[in-house]
Amino acid sequence: MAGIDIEGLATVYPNGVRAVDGLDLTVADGEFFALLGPSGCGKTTLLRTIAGLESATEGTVRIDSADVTRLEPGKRGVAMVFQDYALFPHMTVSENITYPLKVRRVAPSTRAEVAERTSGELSLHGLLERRPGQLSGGQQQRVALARAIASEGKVLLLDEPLSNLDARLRLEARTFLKKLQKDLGITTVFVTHDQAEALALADRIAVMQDGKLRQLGSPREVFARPSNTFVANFIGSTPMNLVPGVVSASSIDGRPVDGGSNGSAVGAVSLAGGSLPAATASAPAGAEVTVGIRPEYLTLSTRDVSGPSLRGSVVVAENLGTMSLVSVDCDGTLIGVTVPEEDEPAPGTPVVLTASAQRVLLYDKESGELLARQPAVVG
Amino acid sequence: MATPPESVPVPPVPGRPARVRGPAQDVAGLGIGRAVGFLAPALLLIGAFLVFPAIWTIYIGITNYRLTGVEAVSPSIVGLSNYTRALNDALFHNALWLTLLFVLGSAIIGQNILGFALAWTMRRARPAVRRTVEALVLLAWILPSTVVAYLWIAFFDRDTGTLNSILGTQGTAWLIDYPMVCLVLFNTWRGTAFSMMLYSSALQAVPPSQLESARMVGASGWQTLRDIVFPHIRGHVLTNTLLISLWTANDFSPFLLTKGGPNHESETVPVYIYNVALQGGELGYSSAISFLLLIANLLVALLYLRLLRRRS
Amino acid sequence: MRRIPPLFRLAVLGSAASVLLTGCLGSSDSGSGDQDTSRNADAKKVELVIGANSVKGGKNAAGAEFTEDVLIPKFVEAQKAKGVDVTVKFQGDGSDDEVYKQKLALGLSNKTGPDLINVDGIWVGEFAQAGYLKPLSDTVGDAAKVDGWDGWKQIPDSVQQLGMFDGKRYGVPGGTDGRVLYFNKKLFAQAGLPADWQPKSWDDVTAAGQALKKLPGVTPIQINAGTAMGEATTMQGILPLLVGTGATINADGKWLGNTPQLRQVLDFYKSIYGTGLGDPVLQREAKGRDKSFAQFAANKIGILLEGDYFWRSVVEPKAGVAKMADRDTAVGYALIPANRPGGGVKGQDFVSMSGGGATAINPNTKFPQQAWELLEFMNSAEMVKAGLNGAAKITQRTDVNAEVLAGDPMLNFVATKVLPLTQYRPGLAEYPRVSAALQQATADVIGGKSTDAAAKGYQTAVEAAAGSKDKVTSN
Amino acid sequence: MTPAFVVRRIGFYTVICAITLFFAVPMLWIASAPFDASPGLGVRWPDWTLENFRKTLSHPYALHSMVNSLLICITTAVAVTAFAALASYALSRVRIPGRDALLYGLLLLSSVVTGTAAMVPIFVMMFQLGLIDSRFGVALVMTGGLLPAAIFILKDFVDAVPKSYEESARVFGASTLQILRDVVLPVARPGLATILVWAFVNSWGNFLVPFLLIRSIDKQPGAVLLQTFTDEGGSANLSVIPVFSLLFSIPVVVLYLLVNSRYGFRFHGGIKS
Repeated sequence: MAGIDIEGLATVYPNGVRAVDGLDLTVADGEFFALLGPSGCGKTTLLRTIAGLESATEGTVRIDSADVTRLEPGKRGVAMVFQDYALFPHMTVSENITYPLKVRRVAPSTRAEVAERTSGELSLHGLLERRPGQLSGGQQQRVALARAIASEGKVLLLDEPLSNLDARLRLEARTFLKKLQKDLGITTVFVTHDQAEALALADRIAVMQDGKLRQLGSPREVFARPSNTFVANFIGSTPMNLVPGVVSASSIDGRPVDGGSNGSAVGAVSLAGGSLPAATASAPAGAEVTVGIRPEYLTLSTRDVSGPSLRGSVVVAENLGTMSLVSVDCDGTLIGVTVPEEDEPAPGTPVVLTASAQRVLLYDKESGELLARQPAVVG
Repeated sequence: MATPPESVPVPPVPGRPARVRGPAQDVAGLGIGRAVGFLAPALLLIGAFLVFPAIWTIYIGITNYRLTGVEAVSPSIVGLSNYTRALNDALFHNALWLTLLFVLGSAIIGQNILGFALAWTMRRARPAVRRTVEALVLLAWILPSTVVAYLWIAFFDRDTGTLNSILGTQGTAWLIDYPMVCLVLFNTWRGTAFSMMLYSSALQAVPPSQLESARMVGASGWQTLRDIVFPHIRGHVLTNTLLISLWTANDFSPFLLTKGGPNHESETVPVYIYNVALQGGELGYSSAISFLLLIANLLVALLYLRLLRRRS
Repeated sequence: MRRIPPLFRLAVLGSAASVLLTGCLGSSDSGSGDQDTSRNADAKKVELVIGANSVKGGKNAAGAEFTEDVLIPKFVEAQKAKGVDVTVKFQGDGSDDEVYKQKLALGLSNKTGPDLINVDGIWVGEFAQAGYLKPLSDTVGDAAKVDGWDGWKQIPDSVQQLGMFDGKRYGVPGGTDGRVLYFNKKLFAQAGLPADWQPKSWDDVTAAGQALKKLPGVTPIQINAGTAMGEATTMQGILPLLVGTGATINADGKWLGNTPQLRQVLDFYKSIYGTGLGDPVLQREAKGRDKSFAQFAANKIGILLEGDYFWRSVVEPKAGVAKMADRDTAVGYALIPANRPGGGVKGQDFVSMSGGGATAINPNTKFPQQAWELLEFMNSAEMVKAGLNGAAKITQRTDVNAEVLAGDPMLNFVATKVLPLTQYRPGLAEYPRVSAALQQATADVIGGKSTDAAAKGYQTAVEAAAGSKDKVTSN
Repeated sequence: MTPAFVVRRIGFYTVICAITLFFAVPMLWIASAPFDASPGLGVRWPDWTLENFRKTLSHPYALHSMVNSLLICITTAVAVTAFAALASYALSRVRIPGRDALLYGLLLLSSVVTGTAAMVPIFVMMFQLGLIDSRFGVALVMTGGLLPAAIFILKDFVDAVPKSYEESARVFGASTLQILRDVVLPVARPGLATILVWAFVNSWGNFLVPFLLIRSIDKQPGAVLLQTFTDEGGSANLSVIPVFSLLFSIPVVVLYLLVNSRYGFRFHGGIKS
């Protein structure tokens, strides 16, 4: 198996659009790697450039240390599953699965064995003689996967593998896919615009925007510490609160509020008519910042609390299943916060919001980049 | 079990700046060289049997060439006099006008509307009904034109014709008294299949949800067509209208029915070109008119392009 | 490979083509003038092709059958006796004359085509002008041989005109025909008209028409008009009337323009179709002539101007298109009168028009001598008679006519009474357009235009056809 | 069921019936006249006979001409389909410089009337190539005439085939030839079949080209022969024409039915620019 090294890669379309714009990336051997971003961010182009379906304008792509930048797609040792699966409608499932082998002139008997085995791995028993048109969406997806696996590529590329499935099936397929990847241990790169999918499946995620890499990290990292407001906005099923604020004090009462175990300075930032504790090492007092805090990391209380907090009244509460997303009007700014469903307050209730300092992220007001460069607290 | 092919590192190509030459850009790895090769046989045949004769036609359009007589041996260049003659030729004006009527009546209105109506109504008709109607419409389209001409001559016949039997109007010489109406009917009958098929596939692209929401808000059938369906198939309508207009304007089959008669009353431009060339033997003049028709085609196509651009 | 835009390639192809295409327009080398006329004269193996617009099972089937089944085997046999191995093929077509003509012209202009070519008499001139055909004596090379053929003596001079242009023989005429006024004796009896009717003037014709008009459901007079019938209008309508005014369509190298004679003809048309004597709708139908046949056979037309073909093949009781079982008693025929006695061309009281084909030799033939032999053979009394296959028909040869027409009073009438009066159309390249202009003029008057307006339009059209005003007479 | 609904239904079926009649009635002639003892121009309940068939089948060239028609039109249809497929694929998938101009040029050419005058250079060319009196030559000329429209229509089909099929095969290492043979060709089959029928139908009725380029009557196709069916008087021979028209229509209809039942006969449409 093999890793992928991408250096200074750019893919420019004939119309001048730089779909991939000077990218460096390394995918480790056996890693399950997600390319995440909104549509048009260049993630699919990047995948297709790795596959060789688009040709790189600049930079290199290496698979298993070999430079494949200028190789034909078929010679790169990659397997790919397309968003629409691209199952050949005139071939049976079995013919579809073994087409990559047929291309390489593998003997029919061997092909039959592979079809039998692969279909077993992917629970496609009894469907081998059907045609793609007679299969359900989930079955089609598994046939496409089976075909990719049967081709024995060193790297598996998946373009939006779950987007063509309905919601319920998607969860099932997600679990299936993750297990399959772990079982096979094949280096896998997949493209998705669904952050939840990326968080759930990937070992590491590359978040892209406008052809550039915006953040690279484990699902936890990109969730808990988005390195810029773009990623902050994009990741998470409930949107992160991003509110203008001012660093009001470099410390509170001269001591760390809590969790300041690494010794970084903890100060406060004032926003929305109140203030919250924050790691302010990289921001002097009086600096204008964008304060980012996930609704999940805010604590809601109906009683008064000491220390930096936000005060407001409940506007509306949305049920998220076991949790509720409560919108609180804090001095004209709406702040979202999640609470267990049994704690859901009635609209109009005055509430107090608090958070721990390392959950409160400060972003540069202009560039939107994360200010505090301290290492992540979570691990 | 075969092993995947080894990746071979490729040494960088020296002296090639910015753009690195990768695998072929197109989806099948054809490359421009082979693509041109794919085009070559078709272009060769088109060049030999359409472009070359067309250029030749343009050339003899400025001569007084004839197939027989003195001008056959020594044709002389007469400049643009064939064109100035066309501008003052009442019969050519007549032919242009009739062609316009023919295109307007049979293509733009007849085939277009009937074709769309069929495509629209047959969507939800019972399969048996749909198959029967579609088969008939298509049959009218695929029968050889020589055969079709006999069918319609029989249909319109003055004495024993089917139309007269149906209407009880024995003795009405439809092809003589109403030649253009007959031709419009005939060509609508003949060509509706194309529009029907094209619109059928176009209508499949209209999201059913939008049609349903139109019904929910109580839009009438016409409002639904205008507000929901038409915007979706506007491109198809344009393409279809262009194609059938061009085909109809250049259609020679009116000749088989009326030979342009009576007294030039159904002599559309292609029929006029034929009559000038064959009956009159004036290949030079007929070529000049052919070229004028080609220019008219070009103008229509350009207009179409403009309309299509405005859409996007 | 270097990228060459396809459009550029097209342009190259196009410019190459335009060099080529100048070669398509009439070459200055006008044929085989410099070829050795005695080429292959002694060949022992000879191949000849006869081309005609006739085909078995279709158009003019009888002609094709005769050529393939009788003429060719007999000729091959005769040549075999002389030790020559001849293969003769028949290349039959069966389409509209204009299309057939185009096909011949395409072949001839490329110096190919059948060795013996059947052409309409009126094409001889334009084919000769184009250099497609040569005088027979040039092609065969031996004037004495051609002019010395004894067959010429049997072909009346007026009929020989069919194969001639500029006083030279380009082909040997086939059969000919003549035009008369047919009338339905049954209708005449009902209208109180005589069974041996012979009008002396146009007024006599209209008078008979007025009498017939009283019969219900009867079209009194059918004289072809309009553009739909094409040449049938000219031959069975305008020209027989025109020669009845003393004029011919082309005289002394000039075409007849807007003249009193032409206006008389147009006035006559107007008097027939404007007063309900004729059926103006029939004139406009593409199949109007066939309809007129059927109506005559159904006793619905009183008087019809037609050629002898109408007698032989249309109302013929057994095999006609519109059979009339009682043809011999019910159909009368009369000479076409001039507009007034003595008013016809050459001061004649009665007039007619004739037409017919001729067979010419392709100047590019490989075997000019053998082609001439075949042409002679084809027009020998024996073959001409055989070609009739028992039918009565007016042939080019007087000796054959005398023999075969004896039993048919009508055809005998044409051969003896009409042919001496008859006129032929000029075989000039401009003729088809002049003819079209004439048809147009009749269409105009029937359509309601005044005679003067129609005649003026005709004048313009003829000038355009002739190429200059000087070539048209008008007053 | 509301009354309005019933009225609408009745109206709907009335319109359908009217349209059906409009398309069906003119065709009745070819269904009745061939079997009528005295066929005329007009539809009536035939005076049943098969005599016309006997006459037509014993015609010296009738069956021959059908074979010629088949030879010419199958060659034409196959050539048009093959060349148009290659060209439209290249045009659809490869960004050839000047592609759009070429496409619109083709569109214009698809309707251009070169007409009678154009037959002169074509004749000269075929004569120089030695292809006069050759059925192959006729097929070649017809192919050239039908190609532009065929390419145009077929390109629409190819445009509608998802590119991922080819990309997928390519990623699995298939060569261009393998992609075309294993994936593109089978997927494009309905479009190719449609073009095949279209080209066949269009060449089947062509009269002028074979007439002028073929000399021997025994090589002429049915469309030419149909024009020669006149009786001695030069009028249309109605005992042969209806039967021959019927026989002449059969191959076209059969081919259509075959293709339609296998692939569905249809067009896409809409020029994607």
